[in-house]
Amino acid sequence: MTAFYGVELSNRLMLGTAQYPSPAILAEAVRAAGVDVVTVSLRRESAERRDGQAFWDLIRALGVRVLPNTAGCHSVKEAVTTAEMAREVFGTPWVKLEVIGEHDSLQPDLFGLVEAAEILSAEGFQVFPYTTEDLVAAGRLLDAGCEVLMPWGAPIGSGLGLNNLYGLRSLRAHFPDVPLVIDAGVGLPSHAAAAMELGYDAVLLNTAVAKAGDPVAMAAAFSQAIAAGRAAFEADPMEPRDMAAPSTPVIGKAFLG
Amino acid sequence: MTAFYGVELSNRLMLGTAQYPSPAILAEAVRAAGVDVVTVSLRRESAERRDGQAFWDLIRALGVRVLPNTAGCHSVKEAVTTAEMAREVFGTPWVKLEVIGEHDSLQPDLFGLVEAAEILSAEGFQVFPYTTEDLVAAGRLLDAGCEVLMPWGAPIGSGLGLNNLYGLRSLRAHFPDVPLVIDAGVGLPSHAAAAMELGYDAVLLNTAVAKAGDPVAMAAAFSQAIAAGRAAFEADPMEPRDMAAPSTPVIGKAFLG
Amino acid sequence: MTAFYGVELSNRLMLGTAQYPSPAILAEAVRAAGVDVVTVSLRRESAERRDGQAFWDLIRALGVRVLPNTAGCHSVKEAVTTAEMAREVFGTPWVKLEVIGEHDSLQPDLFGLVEAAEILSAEGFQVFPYTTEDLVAAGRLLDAGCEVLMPWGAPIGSGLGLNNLYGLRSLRAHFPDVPLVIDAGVGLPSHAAAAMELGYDAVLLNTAVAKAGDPVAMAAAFSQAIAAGRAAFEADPMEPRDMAAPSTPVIGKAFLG
Amino acid sequence: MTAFYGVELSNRLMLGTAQYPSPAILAEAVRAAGVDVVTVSLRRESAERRDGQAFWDLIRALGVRVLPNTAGCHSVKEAVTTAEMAREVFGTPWVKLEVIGEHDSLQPDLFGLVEAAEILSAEGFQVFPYTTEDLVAAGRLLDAGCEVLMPWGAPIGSGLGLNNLYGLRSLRAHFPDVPLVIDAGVGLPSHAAAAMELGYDAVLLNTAVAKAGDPVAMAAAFSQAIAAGRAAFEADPMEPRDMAAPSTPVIGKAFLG
Amino acid sequence: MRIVLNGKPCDVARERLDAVLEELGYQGDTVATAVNGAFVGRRVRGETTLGEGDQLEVIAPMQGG
Amino acid sequence: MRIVLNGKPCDVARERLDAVLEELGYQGDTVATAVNGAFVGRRVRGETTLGEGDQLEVIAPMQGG
Amino acid sequence: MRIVLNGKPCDVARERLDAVLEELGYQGDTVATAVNGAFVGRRVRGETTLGEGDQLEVIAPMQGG
Amino acid sequence: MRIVLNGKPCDVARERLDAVLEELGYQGDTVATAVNGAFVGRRVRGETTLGEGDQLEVIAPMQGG
Repeated sequence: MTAFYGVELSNRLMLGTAQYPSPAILAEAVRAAGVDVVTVSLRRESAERRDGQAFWDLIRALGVRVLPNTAGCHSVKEAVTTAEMAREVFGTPWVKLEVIGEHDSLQPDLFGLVEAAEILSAEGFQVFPYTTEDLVAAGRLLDAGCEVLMPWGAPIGSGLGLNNLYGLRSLRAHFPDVPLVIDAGVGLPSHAAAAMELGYDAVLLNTAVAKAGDPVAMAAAFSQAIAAGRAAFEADPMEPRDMAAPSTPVIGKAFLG
Repeated sequence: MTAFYGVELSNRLMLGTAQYPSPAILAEAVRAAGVDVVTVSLRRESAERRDGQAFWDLIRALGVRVLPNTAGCHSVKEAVTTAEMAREVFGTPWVKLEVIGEHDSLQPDLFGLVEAAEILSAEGFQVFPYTTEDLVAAGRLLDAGCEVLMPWGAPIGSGLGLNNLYGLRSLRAHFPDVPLVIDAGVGLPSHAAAAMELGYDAVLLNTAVAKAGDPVAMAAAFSQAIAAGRAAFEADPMEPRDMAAPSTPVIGKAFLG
Repeated sequence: MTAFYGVELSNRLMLGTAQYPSPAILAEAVRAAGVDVVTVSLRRESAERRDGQAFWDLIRALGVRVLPNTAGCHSVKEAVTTAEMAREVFGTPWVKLEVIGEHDSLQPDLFGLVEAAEILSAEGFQVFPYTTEDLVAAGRLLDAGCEVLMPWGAPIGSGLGLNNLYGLRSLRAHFPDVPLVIDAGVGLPSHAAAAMELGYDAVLLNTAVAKAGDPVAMAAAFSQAIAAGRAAFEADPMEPRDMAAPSTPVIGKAFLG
Repeated sequence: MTAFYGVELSNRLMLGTAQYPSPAILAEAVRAAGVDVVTVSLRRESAERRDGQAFWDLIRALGVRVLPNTAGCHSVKEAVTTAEMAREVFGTPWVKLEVIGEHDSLQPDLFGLVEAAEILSAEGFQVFPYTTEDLVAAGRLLDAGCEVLMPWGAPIGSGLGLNNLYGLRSLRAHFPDVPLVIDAGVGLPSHAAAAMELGYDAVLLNTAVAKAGDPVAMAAAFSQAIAAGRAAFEADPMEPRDMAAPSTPVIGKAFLG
Repeated sequence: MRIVLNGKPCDVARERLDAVLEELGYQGDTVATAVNGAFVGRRVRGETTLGEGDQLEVIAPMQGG
Repeated sequence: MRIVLNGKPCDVARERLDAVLEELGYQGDTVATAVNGAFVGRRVRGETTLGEGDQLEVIAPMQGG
Repeated sequence: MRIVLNGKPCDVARERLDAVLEELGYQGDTVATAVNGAFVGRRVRGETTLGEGDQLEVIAPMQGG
Repeated sequence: MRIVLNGKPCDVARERLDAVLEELGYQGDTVATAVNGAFVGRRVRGETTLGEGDQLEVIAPMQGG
């Protein structure tokens, strides 16, 4: 099983914790999917409302590993400071590093991303960079100390699936030994299964589960589809061919002219 | 759960029995996938070799329902006679009706198919017609008495997936209450999951499992992906959107300028 | 140059005459595209308004060949009678035979189509059947006496392009010597060029031109794209390859380390 | 008409000059396409063979504008020095800036590209950066002084077309006023037309023409398809719709039941 | 005599199709005719008589795709 | 008497289909039969007699997709 | 002394960060702090004093994707 | 003096770049030059002298994509 910074996961789905109809449904979805890792974030805490404390109690009760993100950070400084606060609050060296470069697509700023990854790796973080399929950026992130890459499938929350299949296939081919996680844009279990069939190691998603009519059932469906896609990858699928080939043998067929 | 001629299946995968490395692996694959229905066929029997008897013992031991096909029949007469023999041999009114129209694509001959379906329905068969996404042919098959339709995804054994997504979507939309089974052409679990996400009721496949490096693991993978795709369809997936939408809420974000 | 029932066309675009902002724009579009063939239809004539006479004068003034259609016919009888009236009115044995099978997709009724094609061919018509990519139906239409086939790209007026590329490619491969015309569904010049690059002999369209902001410019654009696609097909395009290959030679490169 | 650094072109195709069967065919192809701009490169010159001088005479005789590239440069220093030499040799401030990041895909190194673009813009070059669809890199290149962007369609010489349609569409939408040229990967005229229909301003290609069976005819075909795609973009195409819409009006249809 | 012309009731004095067309004002026009759903060619209009309630379709060229 | 069994010439002594099947060693087997391209059901084998040159197909279950 | 707490003006009596947090009612909570955009770790809160107008961010876990 | 011309060892008598180019037979040609990886423009060839082992690149137009 692939290890992410030395940690082997029993489930290749990583689930976001935002946008659920209720905390109870979030908890149920996490259990239904049987995930080991959930992503979390940070925000301003009010001493009166203490929302963060309640959320944190909920997550701890789930007994899962957390992957804090730096969502919404548009500068290296913001991302680094957010990561530092996250490490203290969540007590983990893991960080899903987001340096957002553009508002409409929420695409990664590869320049800021590499810079922040260098700083955080040097500070001992275990960085999960939210990146694109760009091969050169991937190489620089690995040079910066990242041991995992998280290319997008499509823009965050779009549910479009894998927009650049060619690019994602190239990335897998160029870094056969690096754990690769599809992060963002996945809308349906078939998208997630396709990513696994390409040889990706895991899929991280949130909106497609949280915004489904039945988030709990959808979480389980993604978990299942991802396991299926991985199993297929390991089972060595047939080569597609352009013409038909009878599945039922033709020899011995009765003559009924 | 969808019923096929009144029979509710616990598994939406129907598995072919041909082309496996060995009978033992076939049996294992059927068990691993947990399917209720397998397709079978007929051929000339030698009184000395008695291969058919041995195969039939194997299938009976699996305790699954059989769906006999009329594979390789290119005329109505051949297909009807083959169906009649199949009913006696397998003791079931079910028949996967194939009237093949063309050698390279093994595509259905819609004209012969409708004619044979009328004859067999009149004789009390429960016909599962192997057809295309053609809406008019679909209507004629239903008029002929078919209560299930099995459109192809792609040519038999090609593993290309769903060649005409638009046509398959239309077919589903036009016959919302007819059990629809994708039959042929599926190569990967993600293809099968996508078919289920379109609202199809089941998937029938053979080559993609039998010709995989590990047919047993692949059979299980398909079973899982099909369940996942169906669950997603029932869980009401999010609508894809062209632009990004932050999954992590932005309000309350710390100011770390 | 391909011949359609012995007639060689100087332009591989066939243009519909409906839905234009005005007769003047229709006439300009026909001239701008430089087409040899336009499709026309029939409707009830009022002795007072005499709309049909005015339209017919306009078409005759364009000096183009007409291809009358049987649009909107849902039965063999209707289609045949309409064709007979068209032959007398337009004075041509050519007929674009439409037997519509379904309202939402306006897809051909292949069963009625073959039947009507047999009748009309026997009556001496030169039939241009509006069909699908179905190989068996194609064979039956040729047996019925058709010397041209007109498969759809997508539903009439949808502008979706080529919905089943695989099926259209197969059709071309199976009938290398039959003039094939993509009829319906084309929305953009790139769709039409792609059809020609597949080896199709012509493209018939209407809505994509008539409903464009500037029908005259769009007509010219389609004419140009179709000529370009055909030229490319004849110029033997490069084979696509999965990896890059430097276009600029690398030998002799200066050393500027 | 779009201006590239103040220069308006009469033809939106830019043609590479490498890999042709012969200099004569290159010259014919350039004339047949009627292009205003061709790309050129540099290599070591032998005082005996003087190949470069002969090639340069040929190009000058064509009376076209040259766009020198920095093909094969993998470092900023190499690219900058090559550009400096090109400016002196070709006597133009234009440079197609390539900083190659990876051998198999020949994809741009966005990091080196931005750095080199800054240096060269400061030195007074008019930089045409060979980039990807990355929005952030695009913004940085514009900040660096570039007034044109040349995103790839697919890897150089692959002929795959437009691998990331979504990304290219976003790039066009985000920079509506920047001249955008699809550079590399285009294999067929329909690919080029599709790029123009997206609103791109020009297409630069080489292999698809030079490696065609008939480069001269293919050059003309691309020129035509690009003009057609642009005309379509300006003519405001119809919106595609999911269902059919009769092109022939139904009112007034004869009753022939 | 009352017939149905292009779907609408209509009274005509004559009976022979060519005469009826003239009476209705179609003379010289480029039209084709069908009676009760069957095509009636120009040549045989002279031998075709209409009866009470017959359905006459008179059609002409129109725009088509 | 010489018949054609599953496409190959074959001499049989009996005439009734059930007897012929027994003679050929198919008794007890799960097989279906067709004579000259027409299905002959198990129940009517006793009333079916074969003649010189008849084509007998004896088929059984096999793998299928 | 008036500081800015999570973007809003706020008067506090104490100066040392750990004391300020207690005064504001955060004691025992799982929070991280940043002063004027720089992270201040839990361990050093005791040595960190706030001044007039300082920007204090007190953040805690939230949902994230 | 031995320099490296376009990657190959080469003996030249002169030292000034413009003279070396003439000696090598490039006079009048459309070429650009780089010495030890740095561009040397036409105008400054006269003030540029080569030394033992210097790497001289003399490049000219070629086909490009």
